[in-house]
Amino acid sequence: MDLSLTDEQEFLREAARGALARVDTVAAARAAIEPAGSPEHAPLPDLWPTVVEAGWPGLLTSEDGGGAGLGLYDAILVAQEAGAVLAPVPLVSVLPAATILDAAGDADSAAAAGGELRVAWVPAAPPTDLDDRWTVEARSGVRRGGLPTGVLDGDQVTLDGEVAWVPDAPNADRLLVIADVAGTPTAVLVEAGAAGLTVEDVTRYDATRPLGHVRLAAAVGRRVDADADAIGRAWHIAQALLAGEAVGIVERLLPIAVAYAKERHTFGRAIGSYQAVKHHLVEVLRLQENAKSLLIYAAWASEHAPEQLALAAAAARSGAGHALDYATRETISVHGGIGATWEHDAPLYFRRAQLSRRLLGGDHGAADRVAGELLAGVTPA
Amino acid sequence: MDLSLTDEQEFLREAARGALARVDTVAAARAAIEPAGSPEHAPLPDLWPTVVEAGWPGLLTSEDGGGAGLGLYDAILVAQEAGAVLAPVPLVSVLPAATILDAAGDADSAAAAGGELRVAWVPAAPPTDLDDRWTVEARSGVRRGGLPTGVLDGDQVTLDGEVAWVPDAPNADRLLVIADVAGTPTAVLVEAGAAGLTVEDVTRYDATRPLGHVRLAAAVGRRVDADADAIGRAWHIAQALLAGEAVGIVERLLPIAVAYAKERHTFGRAIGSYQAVKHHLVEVLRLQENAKSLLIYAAWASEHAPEQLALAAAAARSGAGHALDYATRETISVHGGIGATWEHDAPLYFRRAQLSRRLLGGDHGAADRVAGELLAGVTPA
Amino acid sequence: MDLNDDPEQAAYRAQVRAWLADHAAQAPKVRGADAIADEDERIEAWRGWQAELAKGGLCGVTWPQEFGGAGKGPIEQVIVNQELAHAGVPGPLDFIGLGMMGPAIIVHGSDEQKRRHLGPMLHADEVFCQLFSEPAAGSDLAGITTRAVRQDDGSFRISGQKVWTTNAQFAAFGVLLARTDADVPKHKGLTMFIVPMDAEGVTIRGLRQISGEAEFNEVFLDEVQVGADAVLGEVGGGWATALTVLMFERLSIGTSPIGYSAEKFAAVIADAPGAREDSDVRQRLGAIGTELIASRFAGHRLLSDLAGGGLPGPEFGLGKVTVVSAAVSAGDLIADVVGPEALDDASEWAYMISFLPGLKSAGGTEEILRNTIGERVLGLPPEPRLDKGVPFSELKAREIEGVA
Amino acid sequence: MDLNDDPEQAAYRAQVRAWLADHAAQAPKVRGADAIADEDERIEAWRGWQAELAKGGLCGVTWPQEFGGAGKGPIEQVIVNQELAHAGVPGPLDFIGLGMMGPAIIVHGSDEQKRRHLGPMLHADEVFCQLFSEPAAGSDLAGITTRAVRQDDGSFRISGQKVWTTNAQFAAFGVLLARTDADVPKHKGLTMFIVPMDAEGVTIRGLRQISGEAEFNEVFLDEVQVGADAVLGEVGGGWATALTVLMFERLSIGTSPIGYSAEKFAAVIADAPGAREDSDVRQRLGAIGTELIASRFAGHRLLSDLAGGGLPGPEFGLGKVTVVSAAVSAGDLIADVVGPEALDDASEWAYMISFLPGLKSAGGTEEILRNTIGERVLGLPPEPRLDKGVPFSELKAREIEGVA
Repeated sequence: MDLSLTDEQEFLREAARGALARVDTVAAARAAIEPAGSPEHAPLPDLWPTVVEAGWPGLLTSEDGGGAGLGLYDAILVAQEAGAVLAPVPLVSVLPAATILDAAGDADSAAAAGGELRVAWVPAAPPTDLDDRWTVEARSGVRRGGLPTGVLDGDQVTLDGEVAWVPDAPNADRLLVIADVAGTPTAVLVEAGAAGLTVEDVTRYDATRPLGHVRLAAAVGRRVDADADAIGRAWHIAQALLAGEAVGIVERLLPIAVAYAKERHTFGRAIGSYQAVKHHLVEVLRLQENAKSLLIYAAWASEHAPEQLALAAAAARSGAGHALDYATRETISVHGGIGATWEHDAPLYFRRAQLSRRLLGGDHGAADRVAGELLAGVTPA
Repeated sequence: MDLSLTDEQEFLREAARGALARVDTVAAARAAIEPAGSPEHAPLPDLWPTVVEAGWPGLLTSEDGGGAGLGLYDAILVAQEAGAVLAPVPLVSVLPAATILDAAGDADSAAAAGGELRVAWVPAAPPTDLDDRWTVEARSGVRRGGLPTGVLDGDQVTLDGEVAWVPDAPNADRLLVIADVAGTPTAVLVEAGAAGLTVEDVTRYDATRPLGHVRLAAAVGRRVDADADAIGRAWHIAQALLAGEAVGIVERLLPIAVAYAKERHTFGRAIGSYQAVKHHLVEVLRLQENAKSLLIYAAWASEHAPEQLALAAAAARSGAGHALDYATRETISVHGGIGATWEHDAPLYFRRAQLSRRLLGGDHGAADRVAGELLAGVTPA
Repeated sequence: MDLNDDPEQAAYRAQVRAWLADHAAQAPKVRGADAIADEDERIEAWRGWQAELAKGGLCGVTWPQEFGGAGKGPIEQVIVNQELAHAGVPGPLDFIGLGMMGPAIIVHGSDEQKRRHLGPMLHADEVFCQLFSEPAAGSDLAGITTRAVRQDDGSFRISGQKVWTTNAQFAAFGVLLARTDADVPKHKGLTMFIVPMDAEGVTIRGLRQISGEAEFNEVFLDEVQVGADAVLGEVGGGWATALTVLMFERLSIGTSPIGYSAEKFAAVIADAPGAREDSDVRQRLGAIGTELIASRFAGHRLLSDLAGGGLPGPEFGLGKVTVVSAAVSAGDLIADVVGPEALDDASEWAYMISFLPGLKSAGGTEEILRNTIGERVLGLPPEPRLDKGVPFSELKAREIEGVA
Repeated sequence: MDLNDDPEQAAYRAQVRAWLADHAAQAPKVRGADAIADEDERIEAWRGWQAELAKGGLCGVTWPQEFGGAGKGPIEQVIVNQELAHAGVPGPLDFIGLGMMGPAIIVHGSDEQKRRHLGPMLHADEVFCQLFSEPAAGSDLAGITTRAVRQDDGSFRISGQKVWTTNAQFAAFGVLLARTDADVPKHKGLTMFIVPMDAEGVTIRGLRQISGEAEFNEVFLDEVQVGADAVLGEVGGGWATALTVLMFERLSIGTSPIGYSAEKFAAVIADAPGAREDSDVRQRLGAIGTELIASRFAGHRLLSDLAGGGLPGPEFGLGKVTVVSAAVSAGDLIADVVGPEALDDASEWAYMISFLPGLKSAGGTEEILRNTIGERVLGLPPEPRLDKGVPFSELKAREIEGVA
């Protein structure tokens, strides 16, 4: 039994930290949400070259598929580093896409893994114990949408439908759409400029996470030969990566809040000596450590127990999402109001937490899937 | 605007407190849950004569109907006193029954109001915004049961069906069953010894609340001429009375917990000086005061805004139930373990809280009805 | 049990309603999507509206008549608040001046101060702000470090920094708490001043929140000179004056209408596909509704107490905890149900979701409140105080050494 | 990342499993509905089973071989725990002796104490209990008032009261913390003793819980005489000995299997009509499952650390907070879903629902743990201590006066 990081993993993490330190991404996140036209506004820096240079698009792609052939935990480590500094890198979008292309042995796998093609995955969730449909994000409401439909002709698929709130859709070269083709979930690669495809930029609240509503009206794409397992696995991987980002943020915020609680005095004592502050910061630690344990479970399941991946990834998302929500609020609270002001970084993390909580099925959807897997009798390791 | 107690209400409350002080009801509650046959066991004292003497069965019955013609707040005041000392008095059972008999101008109204007849109401909940059935408690699960069915012949109704967890059913002279007679909710009075009626004693966990499963197999009763409004009102009154009992307990426990937190020292300080203890006790106070406000709303709605009674009574039940749950746990917690031992009173109140939370639709059912009424557009005063 | 007005109150309500019916058309739009966009224009229009309200007797309802008030009680203030809400028009611009600063001047001010300030405040010719909170003092008002040094000519020079100041950007005066003596224990040695906001050395800076809006200001004071007649109350008696202000603040919060309503939240939920049938959504809405309705009736209870001659105790602050927590939960629920669209700037919910975390925590508000209520209402023992009886100057030195 | 045994561990596991396969049939039923009903009979059968386990090398796994142990590490202890659970047989009767008291004797005991006690403890001939907690001291072990007065002949007379004592009713010895000097500050002046539970002056009384079962005992000591050779460690060095015990306790908790499983809770929910389709039930089950699964993998992380030579820090106690809180929530959920039947004595859930509130709060456990972790792990400053350096006798006097 050894869950410690390997030397390679330590190196990967350090390298990621170094690559992301070249730009002050937190400052960039703030400047990007300033009103366009104001002197403080600046568009987000384009970190895609950094992503490509670091080899992240191909992290999970097999060596045969043109990638590095690493494990989910490696990708999670990178996601933690990216989350910690709010780096605008589309891991939750390109990595799931790459795994599908790799599983399919697709001709474009190597280009996606190498970053020559920026392929955004259009998220589709596998069925649950209660709902036997594959589903996609709706624009609003608690009812999820059905997959876009596809009609197959040779290798070509004609697509109709809509998927809301797709990460990185506005910046992608291609979209990897999951469509219902005669009752089978089917991956379809569509060029960004294809006729019948529109991507409405709906980036909201946190500029570091570009979002688009994807509409398909007789848009034509190319079929990718991935099976339902590979397509479902992409969903779970995305959940685990979101969880990784969240944990990275919590690990960044806790020391900041602790330091402030030590130096800030009120009524003659450091505020961190008061139980109301101390116990809440310990709660952040508890949630953080639980979330880290769940990241390990997700990564372990991905490698050793694929039948548990849905449970593990959903639990990681649910636990890390809760930790992130709690930690961002607590950071604001410990700072006694100053933490809610624009100059402080805490609001930027709060915005990230609020938005992330509602993407890709939402934290609540993840908790629901945890329940569903347990009710269906899946036994965690 | 005057929400203070009238002199009559002060008197009623004092009288209730005095009447209930004649027996050590808390000690009796403990002795009654000792295993039968053990030397510590003693059956519950019969407080029905006290109830009758005090005139409580007829509190809500009009003077024409043989009662005192008081308002819901008066009944709530008595419920608070009864709750505070865990008195085994069946207010949530006989008062709703009495209001139905009174509304019907029934011949037995005066006898019920005077306590010569102990009539236990067999609870039935009115429809919600989502479920247009009248429903009753099921033995288990989150799906509520349908009403017993009734076939009318003259004044006689032949009943079939089951209602689980009926308060005071084991002790009643008559049961007031709500049955579905040709699609209309209909109140039917059944003798305790009637053929086809069985009452299974299922008193659980808290001996002061006798419970029975009521089974009707071609049992014959007499129709009571109450309309659906009166029958629904009985449900809401019962919710408000449960809320009153709960508030009575919370008001009893908070000073006990506060006193202990003042006298008990650890690490050289009274534990009540620690924020972890202090802030939680203030939370008990907050929940208590909110619940008291909601009792006032329920009583006010009952008198002045019947269209808001469902919302008000459900909110009172929901708020007071939450306060009770929190307060009983916090009392145990403040006492640092001693509060969980048999000799302490806190476990008896905890048992009452745990059981009450699951009766008459449950605290969760009440919260659901609050949501339903708000979603249906009811506007609280 | 009676929620209704007595005859005298009913008559007053009818009179207020009649006045508003005649004048509502003049009221500017100051909030929401159709508010006047330009801030200066909006403030000017609002100023005019307050002057109009004052003419109608709807400002300074509880002020004595000799100072231009209506000489009524808090119930009548509530009736005015209710009728303003009912008419859908804004209240006065300077709720801080009318509700807190004016009453404090009435209690502690010199005759000259009353003469000079109350009239212009009432008519919004001169708006007031409150300069108490400081970045370093947080929730501990007695720990403030802004200092006022008496000059040989009897005037004072004030230097320091204030924060969380509402309305500073257009206020004419601020009521400021400063330390005039650092060598006595920290509750002593404080003095209250009335400071012109356009005095030399005053700098005002907007403090933007998560939403991007500047809800509050920072105010910097650099050797600001004020005369001896700027002292409100006694030199060294600032703490007592501050307590008066806080008491009026409590009353003011208690009698203000609640800003968040269960019905409004329910209406959004009802519109989101699938939400109404979702039992988790219903449980959450039910809990939020229960709390908000409770807080509404807590307000009625307070009024009943006021009518009976009582004054709100510190426990009344729990009502604010209830409302803010319920609104935070409602924001969570709405964004969960509506989705990311609820976070868009154009959404009416993004502002609430962004604003509340700061409101909830500014100055450790909720924790301090729970301490106060635990001690004053429940009678629980206080935390051990390390700063009792220690001169302020020494206390700061200890803190810097990290041994306090 | 590897959850699997290394070859050496795998070999050990195979050996343990083989032994258990041969002996499982002899194991008594000690828990659940088919447990041996009579308590005395049950304890005797369990005692015999521990002796059997000891023969097989499955007791005292981490004890040095010279004291009859297996001389292995904590990982092997976990392997034994896992295999016991896997075989569905109970572990040793005296988990307190084997896990904490024995190791403390090994560290602090005299040669004679080791010789006298370790063997009988290992084979359950003599069960041990822990006599630390007191009604008045609560979570503050250093505040204990049980006093041991040295007699002229060197023996001690011990008087006082202990509480929350598991297994006292059938223990042969208790390891007891007493105050031997009240005139020094309270962490000093403590001494640890090994006390025969059948000594004159020892009275044991069951402490019934909400469930009606006696989970714990009170132990009264009235002038109980023990020889100088009963001192464990140094006279006046009891605090250090106690810390050793607490460290072993932490390790023991950390390596024990978790008692509550998400699967088992889910199975009940799945059986309750309508529950599976209810989104509120699912959210609650999802949250509970998330926490319990996290705690399971936190256990794996601990083992990985142990394998790497680490020792569990205080933050590991958070795992217990997680499990207890999740189990409390699960009890709530199950009773909500199953209904009052879940509260019946015959239900497997009533016991859990009744037992946990006491467990959660006994001695302010969770609050103290959060303090400790906040201070030791996060490095937050401690609460101001009013009792530091003050002689214990004076501290008690202050407390009685209510000025402490």
